[in-house]
Amino acid sequence: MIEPIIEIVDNLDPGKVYQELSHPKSGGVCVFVGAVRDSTQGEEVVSLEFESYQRMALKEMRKIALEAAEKWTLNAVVVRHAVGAKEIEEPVVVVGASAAHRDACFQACRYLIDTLKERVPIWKKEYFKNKTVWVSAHP
Amino acid sequence: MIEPIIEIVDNLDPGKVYQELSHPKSGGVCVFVGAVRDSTQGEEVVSLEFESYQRMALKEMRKIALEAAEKWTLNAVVVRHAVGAKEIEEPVVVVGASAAHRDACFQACRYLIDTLKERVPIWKKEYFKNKTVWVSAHP
Amino acid sequence: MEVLLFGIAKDIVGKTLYELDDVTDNPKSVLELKQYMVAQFPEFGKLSSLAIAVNSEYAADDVSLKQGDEIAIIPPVSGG
Amino acid sequence: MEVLLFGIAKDIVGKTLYELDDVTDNPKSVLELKQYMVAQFPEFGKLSSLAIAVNSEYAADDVSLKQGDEIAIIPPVSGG
Repeated sequence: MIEPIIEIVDNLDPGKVYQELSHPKSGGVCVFVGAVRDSTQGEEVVSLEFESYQRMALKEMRKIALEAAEKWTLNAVVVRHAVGAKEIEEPVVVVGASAAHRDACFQACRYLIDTLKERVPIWKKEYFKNKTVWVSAHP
Repeated sequence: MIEPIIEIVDNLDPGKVYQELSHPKSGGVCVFVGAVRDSTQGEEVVSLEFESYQRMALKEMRKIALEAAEKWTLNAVVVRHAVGAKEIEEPVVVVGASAAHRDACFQACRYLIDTLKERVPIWKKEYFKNKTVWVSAHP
Repeated sequence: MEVLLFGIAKDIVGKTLYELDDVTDNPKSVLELKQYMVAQFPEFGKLSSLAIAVNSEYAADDVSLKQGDEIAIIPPVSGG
Repeated sequence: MEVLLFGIAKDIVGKTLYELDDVTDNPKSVLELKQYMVAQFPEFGKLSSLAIAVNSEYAADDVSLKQGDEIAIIPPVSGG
């Protein structure tokens, strides 16, 4: 059983994730980086803020990473999320999977980000010029 | 039309690709890094060597990048391959796509590496203890 | 009983920790706590979803609440 | 006519550039060049595939070869 790298941080450095995922048995590494876009449904976003229930978020992130590691026989896995205020273009989440072959690392990486978005208790508040919105809160 | 980043290099630095793909209109960046595995079908690999028909390889890489950029409305795209002698765990190829949403960047990234492997005139020679093999040369 | 509040739940209640009176309020299960919170703060009824975590794990409606449990309201998540 | 050789093609022929005599060999199309190379070096017939590039683009069998074209043998690729 591999030990996943799980972190909630104030500032993300996507550049260092490749070193963390490099492994002599891995032919493929797939990384997804989520960043702050300058607009949502055509409306200009000024900035974002992320808040987490940290203890639970780390637990859920670890569960998701271990599920992926087992399902796709990963050699390394990273799930790292940023919290606090974020500006346009700043990275907010980095997930990555390292596996013998590319099919496995692509599928695992997709699973990591999709499942993180469904389950991990982290909340995003979007600041527009005249309002703020907790994303996904209302139907 | 965006201008893709296309390169054939002696040494790859996967860590810098995120900066190249960062864009204010991108909510998602997906990167694939291919590296040298320590074995192929159970046999221990000592090292690898990559050779390219450089002029044509750059042309094909650019075509593939532009196809992906158009199909998935990418904000940035990188296709970079290494040539020369490579040791175990060294990165040999980095492809990445930057798009508004994650579906697009995942699909584009997968297309980039799959199509590169089909079409780009680059050849890999595997060195085992007692033989060398040009990969895929024979059925 | 104390309930941790995050995201829009914190805005609805106006603080990060909500205290229930164990004698008068007394929700015995996750379902009862949800019903209590919606009754006190109707805005909770308008959310896309409402989950409760007990000891930092998602808890189904029939889970009992015990003295000393860490309880949190989990409004719709939006990480990533 | 000169033909560029890469990967296993280079190993089969034993050099990186193969020169054909335009008068005696004289392949006029991609197909004729392939047939000529397989006849000269039967190992080419054993490869998974054999492609020809003309002016650094993949060329179909019916493409004509002209004086001054950059011609290359493309054995099965294996990048990535």
